Amino acid sequence: MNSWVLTCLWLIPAAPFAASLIILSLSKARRKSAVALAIIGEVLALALSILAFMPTLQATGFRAVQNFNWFTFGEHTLRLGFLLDPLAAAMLVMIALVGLCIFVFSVGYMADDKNFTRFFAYLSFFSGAMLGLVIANSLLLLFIFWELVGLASYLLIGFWIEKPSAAAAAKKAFITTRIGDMGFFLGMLWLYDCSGTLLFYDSGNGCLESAGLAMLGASATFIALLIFCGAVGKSGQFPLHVWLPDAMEGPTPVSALIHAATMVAAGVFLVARVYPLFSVDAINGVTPSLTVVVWIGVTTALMAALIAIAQEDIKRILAYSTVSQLGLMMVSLGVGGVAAGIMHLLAHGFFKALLFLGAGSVIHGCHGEQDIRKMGGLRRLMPVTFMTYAIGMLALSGVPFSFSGGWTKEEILHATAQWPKSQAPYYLLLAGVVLTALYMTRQMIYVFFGNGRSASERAHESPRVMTMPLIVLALCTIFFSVVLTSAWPWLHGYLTGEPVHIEITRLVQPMLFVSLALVSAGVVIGVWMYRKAGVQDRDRPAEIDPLEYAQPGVFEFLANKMWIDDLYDHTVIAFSWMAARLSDWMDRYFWDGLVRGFGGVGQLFGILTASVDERGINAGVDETTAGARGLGRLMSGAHSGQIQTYLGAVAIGMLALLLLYAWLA
Amino acid sequence: MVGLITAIIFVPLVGALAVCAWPQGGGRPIALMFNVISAVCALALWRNFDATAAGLQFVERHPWIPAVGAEYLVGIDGLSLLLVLLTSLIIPFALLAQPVAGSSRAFYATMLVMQSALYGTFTAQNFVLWFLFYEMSLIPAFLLIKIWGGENRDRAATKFFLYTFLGSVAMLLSFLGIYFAKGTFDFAALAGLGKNGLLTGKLAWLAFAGIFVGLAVKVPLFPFHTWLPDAYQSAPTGVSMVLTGVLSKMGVYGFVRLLLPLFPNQIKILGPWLLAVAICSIVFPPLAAWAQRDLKRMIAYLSINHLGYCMLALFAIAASPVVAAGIDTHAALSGVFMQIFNHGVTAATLFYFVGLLEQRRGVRGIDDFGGLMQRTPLLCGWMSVAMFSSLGLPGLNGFIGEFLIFKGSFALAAAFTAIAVIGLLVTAIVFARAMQSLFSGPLPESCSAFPDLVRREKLVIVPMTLLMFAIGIAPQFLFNIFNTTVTQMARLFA
Amino acid sequence: MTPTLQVFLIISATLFSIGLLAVLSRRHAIFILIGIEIMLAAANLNFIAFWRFGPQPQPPTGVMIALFSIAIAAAEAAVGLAMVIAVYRHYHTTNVDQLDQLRG
Amino acid sequence: MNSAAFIVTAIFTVAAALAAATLRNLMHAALSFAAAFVGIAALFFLLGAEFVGLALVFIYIGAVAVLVVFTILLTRRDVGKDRGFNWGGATVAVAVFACLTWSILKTQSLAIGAPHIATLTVKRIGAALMTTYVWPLQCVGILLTAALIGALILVMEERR
Repeated sequence: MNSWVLTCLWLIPAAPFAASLIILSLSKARRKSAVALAIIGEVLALALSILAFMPTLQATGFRAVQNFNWFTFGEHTLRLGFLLDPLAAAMLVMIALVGLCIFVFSVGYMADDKNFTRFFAYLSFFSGAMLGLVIANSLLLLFIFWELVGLASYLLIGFWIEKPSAAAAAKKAFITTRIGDMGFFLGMLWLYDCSGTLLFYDSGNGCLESAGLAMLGASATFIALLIFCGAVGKSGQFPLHVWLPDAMEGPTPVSALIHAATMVAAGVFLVARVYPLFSVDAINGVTPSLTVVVWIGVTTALMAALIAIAQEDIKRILAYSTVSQLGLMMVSLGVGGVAAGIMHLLAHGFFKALLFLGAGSVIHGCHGEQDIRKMGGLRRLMPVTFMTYAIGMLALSGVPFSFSGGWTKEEILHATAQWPKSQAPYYLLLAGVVLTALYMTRQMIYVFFGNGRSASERAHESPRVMTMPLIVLALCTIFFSVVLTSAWPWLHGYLTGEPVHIEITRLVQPMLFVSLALVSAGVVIGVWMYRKAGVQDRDRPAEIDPLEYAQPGVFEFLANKMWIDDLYDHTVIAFSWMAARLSDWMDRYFWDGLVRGFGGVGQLFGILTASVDERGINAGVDETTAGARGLGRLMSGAHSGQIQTYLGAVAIGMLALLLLYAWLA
Repeated sequence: MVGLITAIIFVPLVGALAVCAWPQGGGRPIALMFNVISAVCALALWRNFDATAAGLQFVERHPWIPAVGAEYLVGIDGLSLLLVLLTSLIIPFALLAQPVAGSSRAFYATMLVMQSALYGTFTAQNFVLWFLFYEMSLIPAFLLIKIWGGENRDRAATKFFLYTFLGSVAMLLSFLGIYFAKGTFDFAALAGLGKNGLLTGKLAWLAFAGIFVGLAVKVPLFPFHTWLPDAYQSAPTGVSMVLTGVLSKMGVYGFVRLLLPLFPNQIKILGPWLLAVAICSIVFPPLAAWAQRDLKRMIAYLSINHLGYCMLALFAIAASPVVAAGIDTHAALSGVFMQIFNHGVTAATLFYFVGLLEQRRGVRGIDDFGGLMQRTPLLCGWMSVAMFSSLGLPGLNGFIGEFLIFKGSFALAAAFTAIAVIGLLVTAIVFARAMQSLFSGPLPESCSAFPDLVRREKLVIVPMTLLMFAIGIAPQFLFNIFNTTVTQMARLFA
Repeated sequence: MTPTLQVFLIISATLFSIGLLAVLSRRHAIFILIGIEIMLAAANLNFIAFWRFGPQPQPPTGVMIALFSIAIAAAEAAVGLAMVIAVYRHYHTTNVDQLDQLRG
Repeated sequence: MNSAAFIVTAIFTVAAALAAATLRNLMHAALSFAAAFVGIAALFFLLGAEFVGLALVFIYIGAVAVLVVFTILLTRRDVGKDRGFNWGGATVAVAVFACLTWSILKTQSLAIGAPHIATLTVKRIGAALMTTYVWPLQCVGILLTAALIGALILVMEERR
């Protein structure tokens, strides 16, 4: 059943790609056709994804591989392939579903934009590339789609191209992720060199299969870390996270789709995909490369959560929250909870898309205002947005029971607690949970509660085309938890291939109470801290953040993103720019100067030669000439003009020759 | 019976005469017509080329000056065919790129002479003949820069000429040395001798140095590259296209055909140093490109960088201690060939775009423009494709060559290749900066009357861009041309 | 006595010297021409003599050269005499002593 | 070869030539010139080159000598004026004569008799001229034509 989908996996990314190409060739005015094409492409992709999802349910550990030759160079062939396993299938469905919601939302959100058609072309292009990424069975093919989603991200961040800040953010995103990609590229080359193939699974010969892994030896750690560089760049992990908050310059649906739900999670997906590389020679599930992953993840999770507390832009807060959540997933992968990490990825995809779309709805309702201090009291004005946003907020904060994020976060904490190497990540993550609840509460209070401020005066609820996706995503967020609970961890079993049974008693675990307590603590602290946010409180002016009032130093540190961007500006970027100027200078003056110096030496030599000529040789020539003239004058006497004299001379000459000949003979 | 290769060499020469003989005007149609003929010849070569056969094909051999071992010996293998096709592809577009107003019949005639010389260079298999064509391409290039160039053209042309000419002299002397020692100018024969050390002692090093310098100037390799930005900057658009698209390939071609087969031992000994030089060519020029204001100069520097990758792969192959030719040698060589072709297509297109911008605005400083995306979306879109191709985005042609080069070089010289990745990164920075300042931001007053692409311009851009996509997605048709040659050469270099 | 080659050569030499004498010693242009003709005839005599006394049989090369030489001499005489007339017209003299415009 | 005839002819020839070179009167000199050529032609006959001898007679006596006489007549006003004799030239001529004779006499290999020879027929000469020497013949033809035209141009009256 459904076998044709397995042989035609390429159709899944091809549908949105084709839609994108057709839309690009349409004229600007054909908005309706563009939307129709984009949505048809996405629906097709979703349908195919679900069709592809079906067979993976039938057998545990299902894996369908379809390899093909890309090209032959010399006597060797480069092969690529597509792969369908539970990881890919789950990702496919999530991406296509979230994508579809965001497409629909965009119809309303972008309704007034003059480059409407181009937007949908880019969006479809991204969707295709992302779908291709998850079903790639070759690190090279994955890299190709990886770069293409990067391109789509670049184009979409800079979509409002007349805004200089958007263009700068796009450039920053492109370059920052490319730094990581270069590591990925090198890791890929190294892997190719060691294992001789880039196919993940190739009936026993793939690089992720035991035979291939055995060939790696000690270099596995380095390969894994280099590939992880790519993940760091793409998933906004410290120290390459700086691009992600700036990427919020793009339209909000883009932030939702690319910079929250799907593309940024590709780094996590990549690590999960090549997990066998990370766990080569693992002792107790710990390897040097995984340890690095854990600590990068922990650093990112905490740092981003802290920064999020002091941001004013509704989208930036969510962006830092995304960075933080991605850090959390990395930790999960690092400590060995691959399934937990992916589950969180999927859940995060839904609720973060929901949050971003909610934020988009808020921004739309507030006529483009993004500063949370200027909002307030939107609860009554935008009820649907408020309700759905609240669901997303609870899921993100990690409230269990009926919110998917809670279950997956709990599972991650569980896995982290069991990490044999250190308990520190576990406790740091617990702190992160509190912080997450705190900054989300702050945001909720600022945006939806309290009195209305400047931006919310003319606010209105968004049209149905925008609220519908919110509702769908909210429902997904809630109902997704059905397959996540510890009583029936179906998704866990699906991903790991372990058998699963229902056991209600497992629902209640110590970890549940720990996380519930922490989340409550976070929410309570948040409510207490920000209860008077946005209004005059004693001698604190209304527009000053309570934390800023209480701890101006700390707040400034966090509000300025821990000075990391500035640090980069003054070190890495300044240094590179200096290197560039130096190279140019060297070229213009040193190397060219060297050449000119040689030229000058030649010229000097020329001058020297000329003077020798003038004084020495020329003088000699003059003398000779004078002598010759004298001689000539002498000789001209013999030229009598008398023909007979000449002839006589000839005769004498002949005579002389004759005599000479005779004498010689 | 005139062979196809002879035909393709002489058709442009006849064309040059025809352009000169034609009364007033009409230089371009005639030149294009002859380009169509030569393109047909090139396609016939491609069609009749046996991709599975080793060795030279379509060989034509006539005695020329037997006393000095000079022969008229032409023939093609996969590499030569690839370059002949590239020449046939780039030159017509370069002719189309020249604005009609500023060109004369002499311009087209000179271009055609250069085309003939290029065909000759890529097909000659005897040093004397090869050198003749090699030099023959130099003079038209000099004239084209000197007469039809932009500002500073005198200086740039002289610099170009002196540099390349001195390089050629060094190479000629080296070859004379080889000839007196070995008595042959035949490439194949010399390559056969090279395997066991062509020359010994000091003479070998002198000859190596001479040929190396001659070719390094042409490629150009750091630090012999300073003529290039000036020359490309001053040359008119069409000439820049040919210079970067085809002429710069002569150096790489020379390395593959001459230096590597003739001096394997010398390269092995100097290996790390040569690799370091290649790395310098990869890392510093894009950094310098970053600091440029002039778009043409910027692309010129990136051109050095792209050919630096080729050099990296070639030196890695020649310097590696690996004995047998394996997948890495094949990958590196295929990558070099791909890169040669791709860089020709991409860089020529980029120069074309810069020419279009210059034509519209009169200047070409990177900050003279802004917000073009609002005014000319088509131009920006297609130009971005060329830029992404140049920075090696997968799905476009640049990636294939660079991936294979890096794949091969990494296995043969890992540390150097790892450093070379910086070049990829900086290239991305340069293009990202260019795109930001050209396409985005508010539209300045001076650019508000910009026309978007017109049909004549699309005639050049669309085929080139489609080719980029074709190579990027399904490159097999190009690989078919030179796979056998790669295998054969890999065996030779091993 | 049968004349030998030497005898003919001596006669030829004598004629040559007489021609030379005329060329070198006489002031009149026509004498110079006459002298030249005699010298040429002496040369022809040499050709014929060498042919006659050379190893036989052989192709008549000497005769041929003599024939051609006579033809050329005739041409030379015609031109030479024409020049004498032209010179006379111009300078009103045929005395070569007075024709010294080439003096250096 | 008749030695008596030879001696007579030789003496006659040398004497006529000497007269042509030395006679004061131009007209007499011209006549002696013709006589000398008769002698030379006779020597050719003696050497078996009858055709050349005849050609010599025709050309020199029939044409050149007549031309010389015409020239003398055309430059008549100049004739008869007394002119010195250049003894230096005579000395040189004598020296050349002495030197040549000395070298001829000294060369022993030249003291050979005439071998028997088949008659050189005009037919043979004609055949040779038309085959082996056809190119020189053509050239001489052109030369003569050129000389003819040249001579004509030289003597033509200048037009003003």
